[in-house]
Amino acid sequence: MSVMTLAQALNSALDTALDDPRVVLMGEDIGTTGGVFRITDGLQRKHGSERVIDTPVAESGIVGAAFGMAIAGLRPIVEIQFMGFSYPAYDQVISHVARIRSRSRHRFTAPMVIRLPYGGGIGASEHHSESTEAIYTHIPGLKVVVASTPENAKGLLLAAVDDPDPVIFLEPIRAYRAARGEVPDGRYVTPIGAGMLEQRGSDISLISYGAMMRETRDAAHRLAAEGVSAEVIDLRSLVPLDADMVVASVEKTGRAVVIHEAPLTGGYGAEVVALIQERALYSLRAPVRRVTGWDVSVPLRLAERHYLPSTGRIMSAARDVLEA
Amino acid sequence: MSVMTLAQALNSALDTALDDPRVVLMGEDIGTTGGVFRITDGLQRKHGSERVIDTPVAESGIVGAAFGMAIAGLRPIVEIQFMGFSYPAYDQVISHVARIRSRSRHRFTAPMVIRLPYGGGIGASEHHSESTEAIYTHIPGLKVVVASTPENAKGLLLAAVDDPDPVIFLEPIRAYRAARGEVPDGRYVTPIGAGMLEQRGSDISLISYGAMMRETRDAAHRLAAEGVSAEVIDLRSLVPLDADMVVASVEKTGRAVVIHEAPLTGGYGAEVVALIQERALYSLRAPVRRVTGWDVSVPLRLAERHYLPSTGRIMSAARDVLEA
Amino acid sequence: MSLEPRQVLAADGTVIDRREPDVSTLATMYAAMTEARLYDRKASALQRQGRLATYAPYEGQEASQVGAVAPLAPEDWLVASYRDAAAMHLHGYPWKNLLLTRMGDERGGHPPEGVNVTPPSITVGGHMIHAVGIAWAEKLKGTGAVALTMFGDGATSEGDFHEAMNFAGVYHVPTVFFCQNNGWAISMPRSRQTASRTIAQKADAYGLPGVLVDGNDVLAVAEVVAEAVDRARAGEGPTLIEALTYRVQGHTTADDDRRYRAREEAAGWLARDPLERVRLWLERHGAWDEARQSGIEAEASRRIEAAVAEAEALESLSAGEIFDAMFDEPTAPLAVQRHRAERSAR
Amino acid sequence: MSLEPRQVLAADGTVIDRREPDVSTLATMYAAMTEARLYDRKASALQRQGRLATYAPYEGQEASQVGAVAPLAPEDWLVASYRDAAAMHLHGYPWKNLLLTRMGDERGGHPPEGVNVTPPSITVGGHMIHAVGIAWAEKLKGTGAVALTMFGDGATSEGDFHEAMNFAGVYHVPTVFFCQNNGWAISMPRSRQTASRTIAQKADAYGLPGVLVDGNDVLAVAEVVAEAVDRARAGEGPTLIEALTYRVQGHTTADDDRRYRAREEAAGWLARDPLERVRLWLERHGAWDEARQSGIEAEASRRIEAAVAEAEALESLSAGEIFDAMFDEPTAPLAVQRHRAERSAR
Ligand SMILES: Cc1ncc(C[n+]2csc(CCOP(=O)(O)OP(=O)(O)O)c2C)c(N)n1
Ligand SMILES: Cc1ncc(C[n+]2csc(CCOP(=O)(O)OP(=O)(O)O)c2C)c(N)n1
Ligand SMILES: [Mg+2]
Ligand SMILES: [Mg+2]
Repeated sequence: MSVMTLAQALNSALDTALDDPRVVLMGEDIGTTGGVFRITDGLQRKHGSERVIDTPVAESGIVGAAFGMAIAGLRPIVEIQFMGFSYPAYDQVISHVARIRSRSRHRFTAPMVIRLPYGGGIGASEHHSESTEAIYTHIPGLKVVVASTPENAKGLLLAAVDDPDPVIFLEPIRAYRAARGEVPDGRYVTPIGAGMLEQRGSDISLISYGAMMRETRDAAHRLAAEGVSAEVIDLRSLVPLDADMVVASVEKTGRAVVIHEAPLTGGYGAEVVALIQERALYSLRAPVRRVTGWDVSVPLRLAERHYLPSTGRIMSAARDVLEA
Repeated sequence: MSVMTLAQALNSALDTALDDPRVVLMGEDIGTTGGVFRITDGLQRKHGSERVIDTPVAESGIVGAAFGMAIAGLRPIVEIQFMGFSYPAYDQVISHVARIRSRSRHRFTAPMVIRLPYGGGIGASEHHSESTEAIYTHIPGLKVVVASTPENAKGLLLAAVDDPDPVIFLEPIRAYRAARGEVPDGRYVTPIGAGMLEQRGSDISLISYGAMMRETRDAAHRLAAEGVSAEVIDLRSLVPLDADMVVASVEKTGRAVVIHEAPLTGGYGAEVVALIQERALYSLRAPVRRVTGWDVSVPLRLAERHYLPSTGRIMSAARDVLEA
Repeated sequence: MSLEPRQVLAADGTVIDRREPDVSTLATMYAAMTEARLYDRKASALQRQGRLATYAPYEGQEASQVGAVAPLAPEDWLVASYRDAAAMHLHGYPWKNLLLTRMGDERGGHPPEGVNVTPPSITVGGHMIHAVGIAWAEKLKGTGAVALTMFGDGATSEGDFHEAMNFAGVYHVPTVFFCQNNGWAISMPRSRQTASRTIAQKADAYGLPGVLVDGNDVLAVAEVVAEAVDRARAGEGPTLIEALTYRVQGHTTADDDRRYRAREEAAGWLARDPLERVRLWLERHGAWDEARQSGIEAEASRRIEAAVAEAEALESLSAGEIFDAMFDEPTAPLAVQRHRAERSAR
Repeated sequence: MSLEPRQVLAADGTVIDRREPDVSTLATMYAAMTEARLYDRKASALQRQGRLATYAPYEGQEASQVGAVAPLAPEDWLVASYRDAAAMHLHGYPWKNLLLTRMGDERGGHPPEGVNVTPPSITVGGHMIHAVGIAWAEKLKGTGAVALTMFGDGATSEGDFHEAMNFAGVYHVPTVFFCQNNGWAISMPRSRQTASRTIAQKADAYGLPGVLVDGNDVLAVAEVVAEAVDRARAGEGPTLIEALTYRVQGHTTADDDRRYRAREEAAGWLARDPLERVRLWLERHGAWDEARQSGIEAEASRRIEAAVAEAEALESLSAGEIFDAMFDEPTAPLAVQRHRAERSAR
């Protein structure tokens, strides 16, 4: 065990993953400079520039080449500099990466990981604060996971590398250095497909993932001070979703708030709400509320605070749900 | 009024739109050959190859160039040959087309239409049966509409061309020739943002759009024979959604089935269900059911029937909801 | 880069400035091209009978396809497109699989183990970079295997072509880029696809050699590919080859090419038929007569018909089976959906 | 295409093989470059003080930016990137707007009406094709306006560069592609970005002329751009220009370039400073002295400081206002969200 930031935990996971000679890392500026967020710091020096590969500025090329490598037996881990730059590679992901197993009926597979630093809260430039997980969770053939703590960041990343299928791996930029915690040494995995019941409660379920877990935990904490017992779920895995955990929680509490920073319309929260109403409608004592980003382009630094769900917004949604 | 197929109605709409000298058409094979579906048949001969432009095979280039034209005052209408080939242009759409108004605070705008033939049911090759509207409905700054009849195809397309903002225009491939009906001559618009209450009913709301309207109407018809009074809504406009129409219907019927052919997880249906439970939970007498494609790559011709929602599946979901 | 396409065998069946080729090599290539043509006709016929969905004929491109693949070793990779059935077959992808895909059965995409041929790319442009990644992996693994990717003139307009060529150049991977310039991309003539005089010259933008070859001359094609493969295997990096050929039929069986091109154009190319010149040469060298022709055709037809029968004998995927190849193991939500789908199929 | 970059004014301030330039032209360019450098320093300083978010300095690239834009007519378009503040300013985009964007205020993206400059592209590669579309529209409208797009060496690796160049070639639109090859894309040196010797030679892949120019020589840059603009305006099509220059600072104020390059490399380039050679020439022609320098700097600083004050005086967007530029008129769902957002901001 060591205390690490989320960024350090990812670095440790990648270093561990590179023990497997099939693993290669690819991305813009990941080598000499260790990536814009230093997640790959020191790895090129340690594992060589043939396995920790600095690439030209060409996201489709990176993902497409990694896909070819995966077909030929390697286990590439791709870093896209920011989620907002993953779109040029969208065709490669949806038309090829996600589909090769089904189109070849298991003959060819793409065991690869695409790491996407995502989300706002650091006052970044345009396109640098995107949270478009919903355009990936809708693609059949992909798994999509989101780290939220140093511990699960390492465990989920190692699970993703082990997975025989392609995994989209979301890393909350805002938590890279802000989240610190105990991280086991060496290799371990956090299973994909299992949510994390972070806190038991009986009055309301607060369901979120990734960067928004901070505000979610915060809200639960402050609601406790008001005498509200909130159950807190970190989904961690969006595809496949731990539906049973979500349903069991809402069956117990009868009330829920789903939180993410992506825009409201068609965000992943809609799927969670749909699931709850399909399987736990009769337990619901009030409409599930979604606390999300708005249907606008993420504002730049000066107005970003109006966009990102705050602890206050979560609390007031929770109060509305509790009072309904 | 003339009786036309949906394909002919679109051709008529484009011909009418070209009366405006700012309108240009762009796409692969839309000129000499009139497009793979013949939607632009005869338009290059009539309006010239400077305004009905055959392009190289480069979707990002097509959309990006059209975007530049729109900024400079034209009104481009782009045809992407199949929705499954729109992904190479996804970055242009999300990073530029959808965003220019907000990033320039109204100084520059992109009044353009992107036409996407979509959906299965014709036993097409891989990638030719996609229904990924959800990756567009989630992007702030876009409007997304879906034609389902010859009449609304023409009216919505003319509305889209008039719209001062970018519109993603979905055309159900399966209905191109199968759907026939009366179409007004000349110019008229079907307003974007307004759903169509196709059939009043009191027992259950069947909510769908596009190609699936056929099975939806069919199911309503056959349910009527069983004594069930189904209300049928054609959403037509996914963004903005006519939320009031949906909510009013479910408040009345207390039961609903949402139908689309896109995969279940994170499909547009999730948003409709989330909306219903947010605004009409207390009216719900049973969980809303989604009848959708499965979370698999659309199967090829021989197994496609196992994938696409059938009238039977809609009816049995409706019966489940009615009996719940 | 020369603007004159490499030629070995002229349209009249005479060898240009060169040692005469080996009879048995050419006889083998002729047999392969003959089988390819028979398959192409059979597939078109099956489509007309409604037994295939659509089909993309390659008539006129047999020399390009056979010549491109002939120099490959079995462990080398082929990453090709919807129109490359002949090449794929020759590198080990069974006719049966090619037919299955065209019938609309996913199992077509599963060639036997050991056959290093990916399922045909249906999207245009996206697959070339896969050949870069594959070749790169083989280079890292030190196997000596190379990857050859086939694509059309239209495909060179996609951004992914550029990124693939650029990566290949930067990382010096053993990839051979083989462009079949058949003059058309559906209804767009090559001249409207790009303003460069040739496709081959695009190689210079990536620091690679570009080669122009007569794509109807199987010997010339095999020769330039062999050189490129040798270079790649020797660690000397990638090559772009442009094979000049012609799409004699419509784009697919669903396309009516009379809408956009004159019949005469095709007529001109038919005179440069890739099979005929080889037949003439073989005949002149005593290695062709009607009887041998019938023998080759009978052999080929037998294999093709057997493949058709096998493909058609297969029962199509059940409702449950469409869920079975999404992941190594079905996820929990998929298992639920599978169950529902099976129920409603009943 | 020549591999020798075009030069007019050598690093020592002497004119090469040419008529001496016009004093007032060069004095104007010198003033513009001086203002550009002051802005660059000011912006970096503001960032260090936390008054800007991040900033991408262009020190060393002033000649490229000023030279690229000098030949444009007011109605011509400029479609540039995050590092091109100097060029954008010179074509009419106010310093205030550039500062606002860097402060994190969307209103920076709204230059005054009549200024044909799009907001800086933050994504790499995607904007070049916009300049193709814009130029194409102007061509269809018959206005005679051209579009110039600026991008880096790294941007040439994106597929969108390829598609933009190819469209420009096919449709012969009046677009000038201006690549500032500053040697680096964040930490990737030009040599690892592409295996082609030059960026300029990539033009040949699209049937366009490619031109190499000393990007630190404002006269040479202005000359090659003027030629390209003239050709474009005369209907002779697009041109690709590669300006060889150097990114003297880190990629942005958030980047530590000591992680990936040696200080000496920058030192070599500093000796080829784009301002110094002009100053030397002006001095030699009696058009520069310390007093004039102070005058230029005082003028420029006044303008820059005024822009800073104006930008900082603006109140940031309210919760409601972030909804106000998504559509021409807010949709019903957005109006609901706006209301909620305002309520929770209270
Ligand atoms: C990304 C994408 N865009 C468009 C299409 C539709 N399409 C199929 S084949 C084709 C033309 C390709 O021409 P070329 O590359 O020359 O190959 P050929 O058909 O001549 O063999 C087009 C546009 C596609 N399959 N994929
Ligand atoms: C699509 C995309 N990918 C990656 C990035 C991250 N990024 C920003 S600038 C840059 C390097 C660009 O280098 P170059 O084009 O040479 O321009 P320069 O910064 O040198 O001016 C990268 C990779 C981006 N902004 N957009
Ligand atoms: Mg072709
Ligand atoms: Mg650069």
